Amino acid sequence: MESELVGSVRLDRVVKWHGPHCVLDAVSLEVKQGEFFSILGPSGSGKTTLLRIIAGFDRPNAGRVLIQEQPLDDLPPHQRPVNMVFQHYALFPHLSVWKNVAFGLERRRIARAEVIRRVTEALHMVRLETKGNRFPHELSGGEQQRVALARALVNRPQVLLLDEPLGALDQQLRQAMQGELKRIQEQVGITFICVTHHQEEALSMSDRVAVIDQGRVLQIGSPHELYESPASMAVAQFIGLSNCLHGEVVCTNGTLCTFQVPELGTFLVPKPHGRLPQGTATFMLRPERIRLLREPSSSHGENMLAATVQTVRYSGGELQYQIALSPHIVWTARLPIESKWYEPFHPGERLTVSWDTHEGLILAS
Amino acid sequence: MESELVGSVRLDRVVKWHGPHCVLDAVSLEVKQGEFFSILGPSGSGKTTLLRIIAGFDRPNAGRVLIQEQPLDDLPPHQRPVNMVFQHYALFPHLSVWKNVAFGLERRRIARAEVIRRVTEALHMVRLETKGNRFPHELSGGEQQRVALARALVNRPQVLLLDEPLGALDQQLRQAMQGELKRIQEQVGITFICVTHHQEEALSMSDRVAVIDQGRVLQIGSPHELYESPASMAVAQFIGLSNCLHGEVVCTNGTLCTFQVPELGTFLVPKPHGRLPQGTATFMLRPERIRLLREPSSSHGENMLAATVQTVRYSGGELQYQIALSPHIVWTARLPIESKWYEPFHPGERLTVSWDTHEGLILAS
Amino acid sequence: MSFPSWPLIPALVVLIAFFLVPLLIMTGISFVSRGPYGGIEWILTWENYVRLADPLYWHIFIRSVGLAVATTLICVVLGFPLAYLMARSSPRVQYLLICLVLIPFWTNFLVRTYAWMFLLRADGLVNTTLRTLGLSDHPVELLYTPWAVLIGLVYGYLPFMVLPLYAAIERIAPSLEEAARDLYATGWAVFTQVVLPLAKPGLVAGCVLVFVPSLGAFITPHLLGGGQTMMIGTLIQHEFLVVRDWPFGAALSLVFMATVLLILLLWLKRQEAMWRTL
Amino acid sequence: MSFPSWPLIPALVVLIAFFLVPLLIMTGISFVSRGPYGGIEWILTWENYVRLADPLYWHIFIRSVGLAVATTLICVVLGFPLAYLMARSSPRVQYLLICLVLIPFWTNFLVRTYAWMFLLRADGLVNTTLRTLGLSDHPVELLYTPWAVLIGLVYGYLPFMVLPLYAAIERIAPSLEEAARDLYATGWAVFTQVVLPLAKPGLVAGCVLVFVPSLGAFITPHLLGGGQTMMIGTLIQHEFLVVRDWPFGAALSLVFMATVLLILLLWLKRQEAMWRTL
Repeated sequence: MESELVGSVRLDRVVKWHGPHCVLDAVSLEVKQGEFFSILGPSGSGKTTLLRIIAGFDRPNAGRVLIQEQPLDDLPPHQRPVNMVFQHYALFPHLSVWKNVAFGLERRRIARAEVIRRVTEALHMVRLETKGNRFPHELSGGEQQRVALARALVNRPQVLLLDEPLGALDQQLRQAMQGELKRIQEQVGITFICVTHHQEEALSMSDRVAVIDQGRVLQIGSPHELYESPASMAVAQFIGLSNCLHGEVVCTNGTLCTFQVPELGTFLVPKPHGRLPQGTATFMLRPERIRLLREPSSSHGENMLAATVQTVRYSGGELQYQIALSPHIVWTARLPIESKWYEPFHPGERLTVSWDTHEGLILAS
Repeated sequence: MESELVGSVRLDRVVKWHGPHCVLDAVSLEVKQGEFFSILGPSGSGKTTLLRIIAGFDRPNAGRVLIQEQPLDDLPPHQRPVNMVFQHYALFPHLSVWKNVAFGLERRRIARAEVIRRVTEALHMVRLETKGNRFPHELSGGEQQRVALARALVNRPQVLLLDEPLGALDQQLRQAMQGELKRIQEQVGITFICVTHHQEEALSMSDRVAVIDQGRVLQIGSPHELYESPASMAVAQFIGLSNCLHGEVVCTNGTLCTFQVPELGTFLVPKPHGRLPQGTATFMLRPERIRLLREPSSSHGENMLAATVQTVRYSGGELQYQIALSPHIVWTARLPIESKWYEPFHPGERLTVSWDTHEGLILAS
Repeated sequence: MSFPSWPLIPALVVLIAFFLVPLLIMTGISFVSRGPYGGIEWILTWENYVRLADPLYWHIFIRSVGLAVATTLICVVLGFPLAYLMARSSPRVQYLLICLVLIPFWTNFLVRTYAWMFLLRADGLVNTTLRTLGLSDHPVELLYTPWAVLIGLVYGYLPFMVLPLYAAIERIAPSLEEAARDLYATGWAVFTQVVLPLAKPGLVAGCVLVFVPSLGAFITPHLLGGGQTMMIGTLIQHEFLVVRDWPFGAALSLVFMATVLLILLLWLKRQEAMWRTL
Repeated sequence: MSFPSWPLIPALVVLIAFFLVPLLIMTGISFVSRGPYGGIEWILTWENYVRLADPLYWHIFIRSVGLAVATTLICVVLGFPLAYLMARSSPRVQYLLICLVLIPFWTNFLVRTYAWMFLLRADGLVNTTLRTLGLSDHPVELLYTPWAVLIGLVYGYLPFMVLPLYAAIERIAPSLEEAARDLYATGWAVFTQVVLPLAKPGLVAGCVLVFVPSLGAFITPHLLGGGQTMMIGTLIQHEFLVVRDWPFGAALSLVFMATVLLILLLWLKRQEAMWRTL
């Protein structure tokens, strides 16, 4: 449909100052209709301020926010077609789960029968049909999170804003809720804009992710794009683990270039996209693309370096090695344990690090 | 050395009641000298009570705690050779970092010069040499955690108790601190007893782990033992992800048995250790031991089942699939992405699930 | 707790001695006779309680309750915005406002009451201003009326309303107000649906702290109300200081206290029921 | 905040009207002359402040300060264990103890003071008990002494010490006390090194709340101290009610308030310095 190409939410050079500090520096981005869009950044990057500006709690110093191409300008929060899931849920402690969810409908003077129908539906969607009479403090963290979600979704906003929606949950619950949130988003088809500092969360739930830092958008793209083709070292280091080397890149014709590191010698890397950063550049390799070999065995299309194991971290299905290529260069390698008979390397052991030449990436320094 | 075989800490049938509720039900365990020992359990399993009994804040209703074979009995907390790192650090907010760390030494009336020497040393160990004049509220979460560690270690206890030491930190910091904690433990050589509900933390840091639930020890073993040979389904499900099937096991001679699931047919499983659970049993397989194949390709020593992809979760270096073996049986498979050219399966796609027969495990139901 | 418990024993003794003994003594005194020159004589009697049946005392009591209720309501209306302002200000401004609210406590209560007398007198500041401005040619009667007592009581007890309300509102996370705004609540709806119900403990505490002492007040009604406006507090004062009839004063005071307790308990119960249905 | 700000304007007006105007009026009155039949005459004069040079007034002032300091110290000693007990009890017991501490507020202050008079009189309960037990053959002089005033003041203001201390101690995480125990602190060390420094804001608030009103108290010294023990509060009361010299009373009251403020500021400064070196 044509309408789906129109940005559901568009931010146009939004600027926000807190005193002398520039929180948002001309941020522009466009979120598509029905998309799960995440804004990923460290704390203090301005991501929560961005969400609060869309919700109407903060006013930008310059720039505009448009929903369905309608500028929101000075509309107060209670007149915007968006709803928010707050960081610590902000459930009303004096109201039952049912009353919490019905709050928005009752404020809009929706007919009683309709309120009952929609609250029932919303509680069903978050699987809390039986807990309508409970109070927030009687619920677990995950249940509170789902009440917050139902309370916002019951109003059928055009856009749902989520501020660190899973931030207060522990690891196991967080993973379960990631699936749940994605399921609900696909079910209701509403645009979700989710702010998080948790990269795994952003990658596993989102259609697209904007990485922001110090009030600037560093890159916008699908999780796969961000992971496999980060635009800069900052993005690479924020999304997943990454190993890097600083050196000189020399390109001739063909799809491969030569990368030279003073301490380690030379190896082949794929030709970078766009302009060639001649001279100093950074080489980046993801830890799960590394193979560790007891004996160097030459194979076509692979680079090889000698290394020493420093530490081994066991986490059930996976081993994480710290391996020293030189006294100053330590890489991380993640290896799944694919068999219970697998014999791990020991700290101090000498081995060969190997990787497919095409898995490396050259970034401007 | 002979002395290393003596249990550094020994709990002898410790029982604790809170009113009508049995928190600890005859817990016995032995921690070796210099070991990093974790007590892993869900909240409410009694693990914190266990730690408080060793520290002397709670009295057991029956049973004894011995350190170096000396029963502690009614010794008050300030006379026990143990120190504790509290869950939310419990740093004294009115004292500087230096004063916090020096607190224990000053209470024991250690000479001024010695206090200065040891506090300097302890702050150096946790890399906070420059922050001695700060106050706790001026530090980040990770720094507070390290002050709490230094404050306990400076007293050179025989045993260090840690109550969810990394529980208040976020994901990235938590992983960094896991390595740090392990480094410090190896450096000082003190016995660490760490209580946590976070399985990855317990696996990656500990020499041995005790899994407890509802006041009972379920299993004690190395991280590798717990992951590869859980004693029960409860342990398997608490340590890492696990896929399971309920069915009938039929053993004849040899190292393999036959496992029959009504909906799926039969496949081969390794012979269980110890007594054979004839009749109904549970089959368990770890998610990273599963291979997903587009075409069924028969290979020796492998089991194969047909399945359909339900959902795909991307998290950078890894894909997590939910795959339906039947409408009621859904397994999880974890596959590392070893190449940027890897083409993932899509939801709805039919495929073949395969695994080495030796990777399965039979547990009593 | 591992804290030693021996310092707590004297604490309990003090608590009982200080807080229960005077009460028991007064109960005892209320059942004996008045001595010929004041004081008491050890003759057991119900007489003091029988005398309370006189409707005169109940008229005074009802008038006092009415005035105390009015004082409480005015304190709520004035105190709530003030407390909200304090709770939502920056820490610096909060500190300043608390100091401002507490200023009156730094001066003698009597002196402050006289300041009001000076304001409200026939030749006082208010009347002088009115006359100078030509708004009135004969003095408006302000002092020695129930209105003067009301102003004095509100003035005296407003801080007792503001401080618990402030403490309660300060605990309400601002994100709850934002959530309400986000869920289509107008400013008034945010107040009635979120702030007011959540400030309830502070509101109830404030009401009790204003109602009880303003019901028993005797200096303010005596000075600002003059002889015309006899209140329960001034009546008790009269019995003790002027008539020197301790037993009757004690009986009066106990019955009055019991009634207040009863009223308050009923009110708290009703409050609870009301909040529950809200 | 997105909350509308218009209800806050009357709040500010009330704050200024109620809390500053009486103060300004009293300042004005203190600079004019006394009228022939009490009241005031509009003649500007320093006279009221000059009269304060009389050492008589400063003796009374110093005696009052001494008594207020003693009251504060006794309240600290009695109130701390009580507040600690309250803060570390189960919520149910906490509620009960708070009610117990607040009981006196439910009875008229005058009535409670008379209960003390009855206890301490020559033919009162204490002396009667002593005589009956044969411990003393002539009555011990208790009433109308500074000791009686001290007891009455401690009794009256102890809750003002207990409540802020309770609030402060309740905020101290019990895990801090456990951490101190774990770090080799004895019970006394836990108290002096952890509980006391962390309860400091409550302690300071309690001291101010007890010291200031007990310094200005006039009913308790009047009733329990008799004519012998003239205090600053009874002096001001005397000027206003008996002598009817408002201007001098106002000057007395203002100078006294300024001095108290000065003492307190110096004390708070010293406290701060002391705590910092601890």
